[in-house]
Amino acid sequence: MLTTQILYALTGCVIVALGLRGALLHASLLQRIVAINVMGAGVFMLLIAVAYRGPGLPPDPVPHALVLTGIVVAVSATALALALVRRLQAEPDDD
Amino acid sequence: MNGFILLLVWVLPLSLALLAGKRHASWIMIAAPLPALLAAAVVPVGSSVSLPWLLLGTELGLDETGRVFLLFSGLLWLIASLYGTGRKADSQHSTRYRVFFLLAMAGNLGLIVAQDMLSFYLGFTLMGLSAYGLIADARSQHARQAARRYLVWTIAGEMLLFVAIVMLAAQHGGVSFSVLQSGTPAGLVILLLFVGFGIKLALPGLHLWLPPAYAVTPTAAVAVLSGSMINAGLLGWLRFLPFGNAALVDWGQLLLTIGIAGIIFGAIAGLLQRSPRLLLGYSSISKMGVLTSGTGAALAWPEAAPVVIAAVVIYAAHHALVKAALFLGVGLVEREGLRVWMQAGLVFLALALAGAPLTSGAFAKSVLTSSLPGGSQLLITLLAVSAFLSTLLMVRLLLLVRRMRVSKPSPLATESITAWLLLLAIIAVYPIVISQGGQLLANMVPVFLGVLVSLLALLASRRFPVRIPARPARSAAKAIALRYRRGIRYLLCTAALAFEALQSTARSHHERLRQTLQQAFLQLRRSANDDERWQLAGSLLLGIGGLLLSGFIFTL
Amino acid sequence: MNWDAWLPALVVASSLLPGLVIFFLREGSHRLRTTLNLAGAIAKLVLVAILIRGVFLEHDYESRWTLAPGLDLVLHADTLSVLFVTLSTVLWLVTTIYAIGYLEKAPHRSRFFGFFSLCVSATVGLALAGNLFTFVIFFELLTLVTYPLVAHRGTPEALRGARIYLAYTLGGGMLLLIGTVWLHVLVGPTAFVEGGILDTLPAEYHPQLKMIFVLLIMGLGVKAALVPLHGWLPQAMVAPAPVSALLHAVAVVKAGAFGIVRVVYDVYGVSFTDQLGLLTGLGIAAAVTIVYGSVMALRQDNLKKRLAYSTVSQVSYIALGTAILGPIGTIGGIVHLVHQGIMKITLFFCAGNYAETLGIHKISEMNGVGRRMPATTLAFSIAALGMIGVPPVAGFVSKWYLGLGALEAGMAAWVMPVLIASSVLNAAYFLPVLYRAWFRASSPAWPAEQIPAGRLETSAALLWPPVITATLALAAGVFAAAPYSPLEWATLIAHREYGL
Amino acid sequence: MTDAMIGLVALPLAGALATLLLPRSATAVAIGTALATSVAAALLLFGIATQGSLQYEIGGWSAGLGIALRADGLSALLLLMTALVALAASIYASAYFHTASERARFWPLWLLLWTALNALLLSGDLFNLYVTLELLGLSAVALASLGGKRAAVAAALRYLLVGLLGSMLFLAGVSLLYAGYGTLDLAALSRVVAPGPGTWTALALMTTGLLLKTALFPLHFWLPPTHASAPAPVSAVLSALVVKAAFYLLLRLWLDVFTTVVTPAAANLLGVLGAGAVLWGSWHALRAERLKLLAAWSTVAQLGYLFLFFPLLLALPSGPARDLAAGGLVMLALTHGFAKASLFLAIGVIQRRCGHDTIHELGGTAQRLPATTFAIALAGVALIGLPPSGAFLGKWQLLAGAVATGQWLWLLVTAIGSLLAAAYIFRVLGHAFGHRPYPSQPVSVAREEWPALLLAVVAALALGIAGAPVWGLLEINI
Repeated sequence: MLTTQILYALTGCVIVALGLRGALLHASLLQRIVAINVMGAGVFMLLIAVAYRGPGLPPDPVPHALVLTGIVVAVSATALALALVRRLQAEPDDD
Repeated sequence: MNGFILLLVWVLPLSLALLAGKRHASWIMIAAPLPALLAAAVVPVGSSVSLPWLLLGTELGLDETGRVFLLFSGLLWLIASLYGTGRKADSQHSTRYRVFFLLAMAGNLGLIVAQDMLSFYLGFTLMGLSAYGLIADARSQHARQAARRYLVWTIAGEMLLFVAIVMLAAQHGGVSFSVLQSGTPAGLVILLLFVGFGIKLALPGLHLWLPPAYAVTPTAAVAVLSGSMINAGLLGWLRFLPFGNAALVDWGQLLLTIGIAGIIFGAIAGLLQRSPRLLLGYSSISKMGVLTSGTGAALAWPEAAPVVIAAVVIYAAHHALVKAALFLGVGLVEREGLRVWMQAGLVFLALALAGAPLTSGAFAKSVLTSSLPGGSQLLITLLAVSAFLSTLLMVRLLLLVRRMRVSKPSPLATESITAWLLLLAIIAVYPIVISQGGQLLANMVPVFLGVLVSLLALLASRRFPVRIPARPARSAAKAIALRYRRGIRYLLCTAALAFEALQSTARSHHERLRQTLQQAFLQLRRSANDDERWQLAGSLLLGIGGLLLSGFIFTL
Repeated sequence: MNWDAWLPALVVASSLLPGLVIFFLREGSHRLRTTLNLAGAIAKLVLVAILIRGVFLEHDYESRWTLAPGLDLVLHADTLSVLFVTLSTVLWLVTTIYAIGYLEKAPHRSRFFGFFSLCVSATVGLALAGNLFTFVIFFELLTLVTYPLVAHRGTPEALRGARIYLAYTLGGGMLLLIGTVWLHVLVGPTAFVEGGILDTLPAEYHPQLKMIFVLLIMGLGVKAALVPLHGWLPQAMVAPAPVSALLHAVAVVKAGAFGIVRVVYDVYGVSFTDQLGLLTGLGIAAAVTIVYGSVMALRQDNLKKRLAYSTVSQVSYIALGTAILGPIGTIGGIVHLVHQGIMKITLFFCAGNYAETLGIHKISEMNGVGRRMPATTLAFSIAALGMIGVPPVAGFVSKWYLGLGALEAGMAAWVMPVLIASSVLNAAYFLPVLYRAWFRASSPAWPAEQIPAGRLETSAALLWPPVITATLALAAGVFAAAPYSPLEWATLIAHREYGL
Repeated sequence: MTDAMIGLVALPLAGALATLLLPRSATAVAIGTALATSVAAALLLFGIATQGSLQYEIGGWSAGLGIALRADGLSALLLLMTALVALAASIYASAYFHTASERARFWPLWLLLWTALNALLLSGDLFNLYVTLELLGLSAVALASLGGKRAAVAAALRYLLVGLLGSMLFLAGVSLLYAGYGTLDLAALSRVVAPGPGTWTALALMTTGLLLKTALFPLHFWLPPTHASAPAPVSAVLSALVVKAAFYLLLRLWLDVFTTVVTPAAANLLGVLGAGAVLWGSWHALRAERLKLLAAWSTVAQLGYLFLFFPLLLALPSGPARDLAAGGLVMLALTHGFAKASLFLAIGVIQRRCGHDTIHELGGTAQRLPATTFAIALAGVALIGLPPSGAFLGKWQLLAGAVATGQWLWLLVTAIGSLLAAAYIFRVLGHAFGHRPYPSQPVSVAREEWPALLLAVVAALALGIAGAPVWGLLEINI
């Protein structure tokens, strides 16, 4: 049913916006990283909504593939980010 | 062969100048002017040679005027060289002096045989600039000032001549003298020629360089300076001006007037001098007045031009020889003090310059007067007056010479004496050889009058002594010269200051601009901490995205 | 292989390759470096001799290499380029000898001679440039390779001078580049053709063409030191003497002047330029520069500074000649390209000799130097008199033709006074120097006597170059009318230019 | 030739794994891989020049879910540049990193980065592009953090977050496109895209994201600290290649795919930002105290020039004039790649030998490190855009385009930018030429100095003198 798709899409957009706001405004690194993940989630919802092809029809695989890849990337990126944060806190102030 | 000799006339002195070291100096000096005499003797009039590869194409040749000039100039240079070699003991008499002497010689003789404007100009410049070296030779304060003044005037003259020559070349499409006689040159050109050569001829007003220069130059050099080089100006007129052209009559009158002014001014100024050299200098100015007015007459009466010119040339030759001889004589006195034989010689020369009968002066005078056409009675009388005046001058000269005191007499070299006596002999003999009957008896009256008047004056001054004012002429000259120099310097300084002001303002503006910019950017550069950066960046990001979107939507 | 298509390239390469090799030589290998330098210089001389003959017989030499679609690097030999090439080649040979003597035991010789050769290569390339694009390339290259030479000493003032030099020349280069691109967009590749190529354009282009002309002349004017773009020249004289000599006589300043000649004659065409009403402006700029430079020179006590300002003045004779319509003025301008080079290089050699031998840098220190160094001072005197325009030195010939040309073009009213004023000023700032050198008694001790007077007054490598160039300057005047003299060649150029 | 394409992706990937598995002989393996990859790149370019553009579908899967490799003149050129720069940097790095642990950490990431770059340049649909973009970003961040110092880590972290933000925006745009047209294949898209709210938004999002990644003024704030604090070879590749990747993507989108959508107004916006980048970046480079900062800021400025081309290319009618301008753009990008890499490597040498890279203490460098100074000078010539560098030809086309389309502002900006560039380059050289009393023998460290020098020679001479074929190659596109 069409409205669900739109609902999903709009929610996605809202989440993206929230994530963006968080990423830009939050001071602490951790919050920023999380915010960017939130933003990613929004984009993924958007894609899921895109993948919907109407009742009874199987959803389009391509967006799903996109989402999956996106999640993988997001996870690894987050990992890297957290690692860097750790090092940042470990390193003594050298300047 | 003739061409070769003509070439040699100036090439020999020039090339000898390169090896005018101490060794064989005297031989070099004496050999240098010989080709000129040789040319004057053997080269037939009218023979010429053209060297298209030299400069912008050079023509050499010999005509009547050239021959006479070559004769007396060569002679004077020879005598001067001989006289000069007598001073070899003298330390300051350096290689430098010889080099400049030979260069001046090359220039002087070269311009005589030159048959095109450029090579004439070349010789004229070479002579003019090298003469500086001769005047500045004595390293005294006076010598330096005199030399500098001479140089300023000479360069000014050469610049004017350059313009004149360029304009003539543009008018006639050629530089050979042969083309100049056709057509009337522009008034500006004539004016430039008058002034340009007039400086060399020391016309009244343009003479300021002459007296001080004559006062300081070594004797041998001043002899050629006053005898031969000064006449280059005359030759310039004879070469450049189209005589026999009715359109130039007024210019002739002008020149005539200037000449007369020169005659009188020179004589009077000369009478007020105390040093023989200065007196002789002013007498030269007066005599050049004669030549000038003669040239003026040649322009003013075109039909009579050839005769007048010939006469003027002869007069020039006479004056050159006698004046040179006088300077050499004075030079002898300066060295060793007055001797009887010197005095005798000087008296004879004085008479000759005054134009007393039986001397070359009388001969030249009569030739000149007889050459003048009927219309020029005034000029003829003035010539008589000039003879009278120069008689006065000469008497005064003799008195001054008597009064001369020599601080440390030094023995004379035989060469110098020989040179002088040789010149005396020539002066004594040549008029008798070439003059026709009666010419030698001219000037009886004015000279006699002159002697009489001066004797009276002498007696009077014995009775009631009067002080002669201290050289008003010279001080006036100095004052004028100073004013000229100040004027020029002032102009230059103001120009320079203006430029500086311009530069400094520009620099200050630039500096201010730079500082303000720097301030502005420093303001911008104050980097905020990370969060603010992020927020700024974020807003920029959104802004750009929005702008892009609108850019796509609202196509301009 | 096609010889004609290679000769111009070879002429450039004959100095380029030695230069590149020299960079990699060790400081110590003095002999090898010297051999390379001289070999290159002589090879270039030979090649140029062939070139001269060929061009005289209207042979067509052209090397072409495409850099981008529609942008060809063209080296082409015509009369004008050959004149400039010959000048730079001959003077390069002399200057190299001088530099070898001058830099004995100085540091960084490999670097110096490397850039020195590159500098000449750039100059020659610029001379042979067959279109404006190529010209711009070599023009910029020249700027680049001269910078290390100016900065060579590494002292703060040397660096400062180099910086100023760079600021000016790069700015000028940018203007030139913009003008060239603009022209290129309008008319496509602008090859140098005698008589110009633009007069066929319709009238609506003329305003643009005027602006382009101004851009080009301003760009070139920086190097040619036209007032007020001359500021770098007096600063750049901190360079070592051989560099200043080359800079003032052949390389940089001359490149600007040469460019102006090229643009006026072979891009716009002189009559078309006049038709656009641009010649007068150029002439006035030149006139102002001539007088300004002389006035400034009058006020310098530092010898090299005085010479530098004299260059500012003298080089504008070329621009002046260019601004005078008619073959004779053209001859005057072009022949001065050569004459000024020979005379000015002599002057700088002599200045270098005084500095190297006796430590004299100021004119006030030159009293009586004529006795100590007669040959050098004689060379100096000849060149100085030539600058004044005293016959029979080369300078007189230039002055003569400029004056004559001005009269024929009816511009005498303002050209002649400028010429006279300049001559007088030249006399005013050169003759006192000669007076000091010859007539003043020498001071008891020289500022810093480095080379004692042996059989020669200074080391031979320093002495001969100025003597040779002074002789050339004299010969160029005395034998001006002889075949293959600069004057004859300039006449040939002018005749081809005006199709006479 | 398709083998070459596969090799370009497979070789560095394999190399990365190999170096990961046997860290002891990592260097040797890496150098071998680098050589092989470079050969592949050269072969590909040759193949394209001879046979035209290439396409290959991995495993026969058609575009959509399948991965397709495409190569045309543009990508081949960039691939070759990548290969040469990376090769030089690898050789340099083999001498740069001393400890085994450093090497063990460096090489795998390094080769991974290279893989990502090649894949990005070869892939022809948005999906793969997104993936490669992310891969590139992650490996770049990891490498940048190798500097070790706190500053480096902080910079790397910021770089990471920016990168993520950018790719998120990109991904959002991609999803919108897919919603609109149901395909991600660039070629297919270019046939179907039509202006409309969806497309506009999508393009705006993607462009913004890529602008962020390519650090166009005023989104450049992250670049200078990152590039200035990374190890020398890393900075070289970051400045020369990584930012170019994002730019390449923009170029593709704007000029090949969305030709019907993009508008002069939007292009002018990019132009204005580019102008800002040129002036702002050059000015900061001029005022930088440290060499690496100078180089980083100069990257900001140089990217600006590339964006100046957008309004010109849109204004010019498609035809020879447009092709010339496009060629100029590519030529400028290539030259900058080589020159900037060489500059960073040379700076690395100085930093190692003199222990600092403070500009006003460089006196005597010309005496101690002649080759390196020469490299800096040549690279500088290329950055200023003086002949005979390739950048000169590029700027010539830029100016010509500006004149031809009457957009004088870009001409002015280019002129000022070039003069500023000259100012900051010669500021360095001036100090380097400065005399130092201390007796300093010229040192030469071949493996560190030659790569820089050779890259500089390519930038300042080879590209300019033998660069004409570039225009020909760009005629070849899919």
